[in-house]
Amino acid sequence: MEFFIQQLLNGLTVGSVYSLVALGLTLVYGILHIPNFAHGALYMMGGYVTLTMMSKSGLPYWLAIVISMIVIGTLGVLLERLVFYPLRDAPPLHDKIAAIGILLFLEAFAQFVWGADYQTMPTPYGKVVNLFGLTLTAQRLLIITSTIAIMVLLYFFLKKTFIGATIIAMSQNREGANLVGININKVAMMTFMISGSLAALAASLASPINLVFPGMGHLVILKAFVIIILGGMGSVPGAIIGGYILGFSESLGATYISNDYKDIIAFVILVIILTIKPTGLFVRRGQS
Amino acid sequence: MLELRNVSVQYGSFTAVQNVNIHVHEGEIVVLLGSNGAGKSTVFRTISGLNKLSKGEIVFKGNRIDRYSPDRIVQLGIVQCAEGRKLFSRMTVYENLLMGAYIHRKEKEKIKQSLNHVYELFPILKEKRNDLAGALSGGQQQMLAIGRALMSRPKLLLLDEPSIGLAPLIVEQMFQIIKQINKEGTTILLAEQNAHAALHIAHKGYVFENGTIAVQGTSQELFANDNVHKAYIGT
Amino acid sequence: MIAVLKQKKIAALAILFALAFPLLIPNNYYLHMMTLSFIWMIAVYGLNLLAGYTGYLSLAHAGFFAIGAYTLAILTVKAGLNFWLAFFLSCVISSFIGFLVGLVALRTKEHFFAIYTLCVGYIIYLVIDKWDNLTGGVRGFIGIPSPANIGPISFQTPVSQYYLVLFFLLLVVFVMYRIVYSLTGRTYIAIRNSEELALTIGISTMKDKLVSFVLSIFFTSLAGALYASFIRFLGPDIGYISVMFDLLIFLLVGGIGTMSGPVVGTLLMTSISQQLQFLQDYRMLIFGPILTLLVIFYPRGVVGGVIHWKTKRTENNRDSRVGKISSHSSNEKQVKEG
Amino acid sequence: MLLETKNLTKRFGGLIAVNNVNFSIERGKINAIIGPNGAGKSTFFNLISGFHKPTAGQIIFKGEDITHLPANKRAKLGIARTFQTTHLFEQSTVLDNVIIGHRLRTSSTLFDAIFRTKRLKREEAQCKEKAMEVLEFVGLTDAAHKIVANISQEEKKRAAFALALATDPEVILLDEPAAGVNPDETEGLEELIVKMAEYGITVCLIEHKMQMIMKIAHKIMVLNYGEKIAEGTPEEIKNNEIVIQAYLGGSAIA
Repeated sequence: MEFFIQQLLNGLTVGSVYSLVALGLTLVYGILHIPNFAHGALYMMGGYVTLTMMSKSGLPYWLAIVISMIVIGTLGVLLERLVFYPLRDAPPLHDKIAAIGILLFLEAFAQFVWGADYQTMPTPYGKVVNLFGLTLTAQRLLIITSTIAIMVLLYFFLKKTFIGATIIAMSQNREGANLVGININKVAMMTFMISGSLAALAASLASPINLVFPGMGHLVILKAFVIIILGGMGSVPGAIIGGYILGFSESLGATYISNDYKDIIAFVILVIILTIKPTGLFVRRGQS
Repeated sequence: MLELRNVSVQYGSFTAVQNVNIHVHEGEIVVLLGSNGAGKSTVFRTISGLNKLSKGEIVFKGNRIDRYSPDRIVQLGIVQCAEGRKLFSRMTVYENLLMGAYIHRKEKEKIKQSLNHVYELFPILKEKRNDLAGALSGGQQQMLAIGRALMSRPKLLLLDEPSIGLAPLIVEQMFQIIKQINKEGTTILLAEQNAHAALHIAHKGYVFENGTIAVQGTSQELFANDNVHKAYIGT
Repeated sequence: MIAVLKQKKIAALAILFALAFPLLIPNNYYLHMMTLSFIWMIAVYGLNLLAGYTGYLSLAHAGFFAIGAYTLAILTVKAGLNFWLAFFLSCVISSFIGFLVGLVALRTKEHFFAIYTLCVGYIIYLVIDKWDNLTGGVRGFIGIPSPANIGPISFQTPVSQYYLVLFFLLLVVFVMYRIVYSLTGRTYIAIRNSEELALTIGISTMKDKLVSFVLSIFFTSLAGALYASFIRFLGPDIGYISVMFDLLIFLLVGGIGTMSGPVVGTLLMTSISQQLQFLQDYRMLIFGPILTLLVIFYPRGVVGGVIHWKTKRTENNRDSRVGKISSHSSNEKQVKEG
Repeated sequence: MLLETKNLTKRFGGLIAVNNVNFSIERGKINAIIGPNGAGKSTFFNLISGFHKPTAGQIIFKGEDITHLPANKRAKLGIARTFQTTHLFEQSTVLDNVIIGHRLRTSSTLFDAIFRTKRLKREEAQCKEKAMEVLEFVGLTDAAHKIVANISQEEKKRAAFALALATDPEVILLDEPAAGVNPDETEGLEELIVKMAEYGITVCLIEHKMQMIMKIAHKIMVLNYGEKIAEGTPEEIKNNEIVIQAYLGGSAIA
């Protein structure tokens, strides 16, 4: 039983990271209806920026994370302005390919600047904590708590503030939003800002447990896609719930099936979903 | 108040609207008549800045607005209640109305007043304020769309086919409400296929045909015009 | 008609040049690069059939390229099969796997299809990487034989290998040509245009999509098998996403949905790569932005652009000619419309 | 009768789009479906052509139950349709667009394409011939080699008709054939629709332009809120009180 709960906690950790990444992806999808294949590259860049801030500038962990969130958020905004905005009326094939181009560039860029090696990220929260008879590192606890905190913040932002509500409004009806006087370009930029920051945060939180390397975004982005297909493309709660479902499935799968194949679980889920429902689960009517 | 001068709009190689002149004075109800695809919606979209014009100019209160973005045009006081309603279907009625007041978002008291005003005009919206917009009936959605447009306190309200898809009783109600909105001081530009009902409340009208204005005149003149009668009222 | 004749002339010239290339430039290095380009072209044609004509952007094709290559390697080295039998089987096996994937994948559309195939591609890469008993994993797979002799013809020299690959390329182009300009090709284009409309005119879209998907994978895995026997060493990287992106870039630069786009795009991009060799692993620093800029500013690609320009010109000519002959009636019509 | 629906019902979630509709399309006639926007006309069309699966009820075509057949098989049986907005391939010629319409009557496969068999050549000629034939029928022979993007809206409508006709249909479903077309051009389309019926093709259409319907339809069904509220000849419909109230609007009574 204790072992089982331990696994649940692991699932919660992994799921938190997945949810953060999927949240950014789903927000952008909701606004622009494009699957941003470059989102994983933003995640990777987020890891590197935090790491660099800590190692080169000697900044403390938290400050480094904040800077990284700002930098990657701005990078997201740039992508929106320079790439996705000019492609807003292009056929659907185009923005996907453009996103792939960005992904290639950012990966090559990371490799060029930081090298291809795997790097570790130090954390001030390395010690082991005992909680109700369970052992876990403080870093894991941090991931869970800060993710939940961010999600609560995001919820209040989207639900309780005018500015946040514009994102929801625009994802439900772009022209409708424009016609009540919302500047949709600003909203799109803001969404990319949030999306990028969330990716940077996720990477910075996860990196002390995993590692930092140019390809670190690949698996994460693929899984984030599975999550938003699971939770409904464009749905915010769906991304959170989907993220945790995948996190739990993986940590349980790693224990009870095989650790080597835990990464396959996400794809098995995807195959099952799309076999049953080719348009993904929870597709809602009336979404334009 | 609003003037369209020689406006043409092009979709690719297709000219949707050609050389259109429209003049709306303060306090009027002006109706654009014409069948599906005659160019009425295109004119509306162009006034709102959703489409760019290829020729001509649009002047509102002495300023050229044809290069403005849609949100800026809303801020000037031109608000459109578009065809297809364009509601936020997974937000509640209340949230939809609130978004309508987006440009006044910092003035809480003003929002409250507008909200009460809209609830007075459409009591059903108050009753259903916590329902999702997507769950409303067609008529209620149309009311919500108009209510949302009113929340921004427009000087000029563009109504694109408010009677579309409504039961006859509600159509009549709708036109009464439009009249009332106008009496309270909002200038209205209306696009309609339901010529009969629209001409009853309008001061003057323009008849669209194939992207151009075929006939124009006061409501009485249009009523008396045989061609208009035949083509758009159908008896 | 004149345009078609002109096209045929250009094609004939290109083939002549390809045939004469080893004589014109007797340099083993260039020969090697040319052979490799031909292999990529075959793979790009595979992608083009699906993405360009049927309208489904698959991101799993590098995976199938790798399956073709590894199957050949395993069948020849581990199973000891006759080379040509193994060669044939590797294409068939890849196509069969493609068939199974297609059954699920083709039920999805647009974003879902792209995401799904991206995931399939990644699974293929993971399996190759992890299953080291069979594939050699990260250490790679060595000792793959070159193509076996066919009768008196041996394929040990670079020149003979060049002609072998050229033969397959021409075969693929020929088959592509036949398909595209047939009722089958028209069916694919109808599906790309609008699947809904295709259904209402009685096209069994699922069946046609599946055939085009499997055939497209057949071509790509054929390229993979050729690659294995030409390079004779394989690493899991050939199934990696970056290879997928190479194929995409080649196709896009040349012109997606055009007959000669894959040739033009591949030649152009591989020769640019040659110039940028000093960049090595960082060539994506240049290629990534090229891909993005291309999609934004010139999505038709080189060949697509030329075709567009030509049709516009002939259309204009036709209009002015028609205008002269029947200017009266067209004037009348204009009056009516105005 | 050629096609018949029995208690046809379609629900989307809680919304009933089509409610218990019994309707028959009479052979060789022009059958029209009218009703206010949102009355369920398009859903009804989608049910007949196989794009939606009915929640309940049956669709019978020439005595055969086709309720569960997919759209492409219905097309083979002889049910063709057009869409409100034309889905033509804009970058290709009119002729090239229409040729594919006869594909369903051919049987050549990938094998035939690769080896360019006699069958393929024969069938290609057959498709081309059919395309020219239907283009002539709809009056687009002169525009056959024009790029679709450069022809007028009305010509596009005609091209869409031609594409549907190329499938050799027994019944053709026209979804708002005259939408977005000028009054004088509408007359041309009217003539074309009448010509189709005279030629022996059964027509069923949805349309908003009442004048046109009243002029050419032999039989009209009126839908309102998903239910059939009336059925009859144009004369009968014109004088039906329920219809006047529901469709022509309150103002018509006054």
